[in-house]
Amino acid sequence: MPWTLEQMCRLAAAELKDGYYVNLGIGMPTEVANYIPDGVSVTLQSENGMLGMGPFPSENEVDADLINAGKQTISELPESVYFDSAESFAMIRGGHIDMSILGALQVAGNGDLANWMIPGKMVKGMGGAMDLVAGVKRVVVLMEHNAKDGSAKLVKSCSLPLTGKAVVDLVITDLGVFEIDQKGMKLIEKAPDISVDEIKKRTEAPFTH
Amino acid sequence: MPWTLEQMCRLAAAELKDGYYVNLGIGMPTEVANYIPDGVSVTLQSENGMLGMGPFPSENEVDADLINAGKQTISELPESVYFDSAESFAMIRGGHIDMSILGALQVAGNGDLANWMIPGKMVKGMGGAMDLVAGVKRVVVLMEHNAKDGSAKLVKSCSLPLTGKAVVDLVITDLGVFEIDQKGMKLIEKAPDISVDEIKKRTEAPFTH
Amino acid sequence: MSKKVYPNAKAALDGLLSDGMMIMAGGFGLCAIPENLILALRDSGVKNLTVVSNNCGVDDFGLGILLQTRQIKKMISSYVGENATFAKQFLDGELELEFNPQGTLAERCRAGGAGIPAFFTKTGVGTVVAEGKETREFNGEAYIMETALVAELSIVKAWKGDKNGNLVYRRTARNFNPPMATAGRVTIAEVEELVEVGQLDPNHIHTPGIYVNRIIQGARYEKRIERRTVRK
Amino acid sequence: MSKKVYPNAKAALDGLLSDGMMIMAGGFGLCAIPENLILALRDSGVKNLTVVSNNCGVDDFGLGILLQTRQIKKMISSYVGENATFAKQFLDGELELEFNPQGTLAERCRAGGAGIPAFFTKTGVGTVVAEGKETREFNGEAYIMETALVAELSIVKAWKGDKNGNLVYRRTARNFNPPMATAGRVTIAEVEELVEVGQLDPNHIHTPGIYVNRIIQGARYEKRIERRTVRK
Repeated sequence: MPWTLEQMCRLAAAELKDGYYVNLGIGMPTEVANYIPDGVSVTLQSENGMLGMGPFPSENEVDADLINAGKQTISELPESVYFDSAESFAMIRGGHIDMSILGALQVAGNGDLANWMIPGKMVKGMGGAMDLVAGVKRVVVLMEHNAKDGSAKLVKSCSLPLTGKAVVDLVITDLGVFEIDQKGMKLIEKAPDISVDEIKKRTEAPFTH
Repeated sequence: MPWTLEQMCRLAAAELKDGYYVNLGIGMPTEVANYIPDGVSVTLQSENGMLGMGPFPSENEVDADLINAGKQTISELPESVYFDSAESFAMIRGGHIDMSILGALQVAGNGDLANWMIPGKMVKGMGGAMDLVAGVKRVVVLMEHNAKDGSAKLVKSCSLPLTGKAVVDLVITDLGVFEIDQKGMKLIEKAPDISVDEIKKRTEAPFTH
Repeated sequence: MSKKVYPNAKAALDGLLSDGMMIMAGGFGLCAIPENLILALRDSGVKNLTVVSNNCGVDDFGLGILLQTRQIKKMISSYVGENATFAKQFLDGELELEFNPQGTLAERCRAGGAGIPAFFTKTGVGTVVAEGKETREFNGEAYIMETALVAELSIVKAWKGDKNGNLVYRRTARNFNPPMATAGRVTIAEVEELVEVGQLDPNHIHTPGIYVNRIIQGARYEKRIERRTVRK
Repeated sequence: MSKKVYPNAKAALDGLLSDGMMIMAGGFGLCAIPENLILALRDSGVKNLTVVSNNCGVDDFGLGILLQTRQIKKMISSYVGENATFAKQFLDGELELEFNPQGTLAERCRAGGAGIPAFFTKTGVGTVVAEGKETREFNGEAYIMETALVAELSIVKAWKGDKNGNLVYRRTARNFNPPMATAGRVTIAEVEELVEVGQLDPNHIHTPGIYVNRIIQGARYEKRIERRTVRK
């Protein structure tokens, strides 16, 4: 049985260690914040210039001057700190963020990541994604194992434009958890009652297990 | 009659325009602040991290956290602003300081400046001098026309290690004021009763007048 | 020094505009954009602008206003996904576009203000961003060279400012405004509250006034929220 | 997160020291130097240090203390004119010295913290500083390439800090501390006053705690003044 979104988020949350500074991508990765284990305290970075990002605000806390990188209104915490975009990306590029959890369109067996552009569709831009994958110490991808049309997202080589080369350290899908290092991709955990064969069938990239 | 130190300072002060941001070197250049003409308001930068540097403090204002680039205690003004060393030199290197007034050991006819080191004597270091002459919009040198042993300080080519190449825009000595541009050095004002011939005798660099 | 204070956005732009110029505009999404100066740019009729800004507003607010009037020729941005007018003009070939990774864009502005013509970064190595750029190894890792951005005019928005041009920002409304304030040959700041010199804490000025040539108190701030999200 | 707080300078250095390591030390002259951590470095007996610091203290205070004990092998500085011990050891060939222009030194630290391995600057073109460095033209002007500095350990001094390592500096006591705080693989901050998280204004933190691994409230601050000058 494939993992549910909640189970995937819990697996991602289990990667977080106490004291980590973490950047969560827009969409499913943002949900991971709701599953951080007890006793683990992490500080969320928002690349538009904030450490210690709080949850969505109550109605009367809404402030046009307080948004996250997805342009959503958020709230302040006692530990919040603000800074400008140059400082924010100095922090990211300089390797001071411990982990980033991001979505993906494709991940290759060597850790190449494509998550910013589908040729032929309107280009929106890479925002901070290329900086994050280049600079953050550990990059975790959280995504469905296959695209909506059933095609593999764990591929031999990305056909979509890259966000970064050999940047992904871990991939969590609804079928399994894959570690990527210089030797390649390795399945380290699989969803209950899912066989390695089934995963192989639905994966283009070679992997060990 | 050669100009007095005060007269030299007044000539240098006359170069300051209203609204200028100015960095004054240690020693005689610091004195220029005392001769800024009425109606001209300038902001002094101290490269250790301050704009709007005030005069020496009164006894009860002395503060170990408030010093200038010469490590002297100074005072705060209503318009003072503090920042760190990286920001301070971003400001200097980025061309945001309008004028720097500095002392010199030698200035060459093409604007080369030597003012940080005498080989054989103990090396103290260039401090911020190389950054200032490279980055500041207009560099004015204030110095005695000749060294204590009578040798020329306005030379054909600096024999001492350079602080910067072709960086000096104006030289004010006790004998004259010299403008330097791509065509070379030009005497534009001379001290009363000093002949061009006398200046030539005491100057190694060629100059027009 | 209070010669920096101008009565309004139109006056502050006086004498600085020419068709085809490059302008940097602070803000992230619609947060802390120079609303009043953008409206005055529209009214000025200046054309063929190259605009450096992280985003391009929405259809009817922020820089989107200058798209509607077709005053923008080229955008240098990191993300422009919120703007249908943008999509249309780009697909019609009316608009040029240069995407920069967000951190590279911020650093290019910072470098422009800091007298650093080029720097190396890991961001974008092996991607389309690296095309045509020098790649070099440092300590066994590949980096690409990025160059500085300097604009003929920078327009920024701050929370408070004093008459010397010193600026203070509030919360995440700081974003691109400080690096862009340093990178304009001329920089105009608009603020919600203009105060006397000496009223801001000298230890806590975000943008020293040396970077700001002209300053206005904005006539009116809509401060529109792009995605209002609240806790249930 | 209050795991960052250590009881004293000796405890804060525990497990981080090894002979021959590179240490960055904040401060300008004797202003805002990490007094307590320097004393603890002396007591640790660590040897053959390469120290990156704008200056090297005076004979009996600041980094001068580590010269007296001969714990420093090499200094990377911009100005060391205040120190007779320094002069003697250098002339005796006991001490290596690398001079950097002050702004280049600050920017090399900032670059080290910001993931920028190298950058170009006009500073030092045509001087001894340019020797052995790549020179390149941008827009018709010559620049030299300077590389980033990253230290195994950075020690900095702030006015106030909270238990997450957020730091605030006072007046010109900021100087090299913020860029150096970003450029240590491990950074220890010492502060005059350690406060609870939430007590510092989040809009006005100079060094975000992400850069600070360990923090102590200094036992005692002499804050010696190098050149006491007063108005007559």
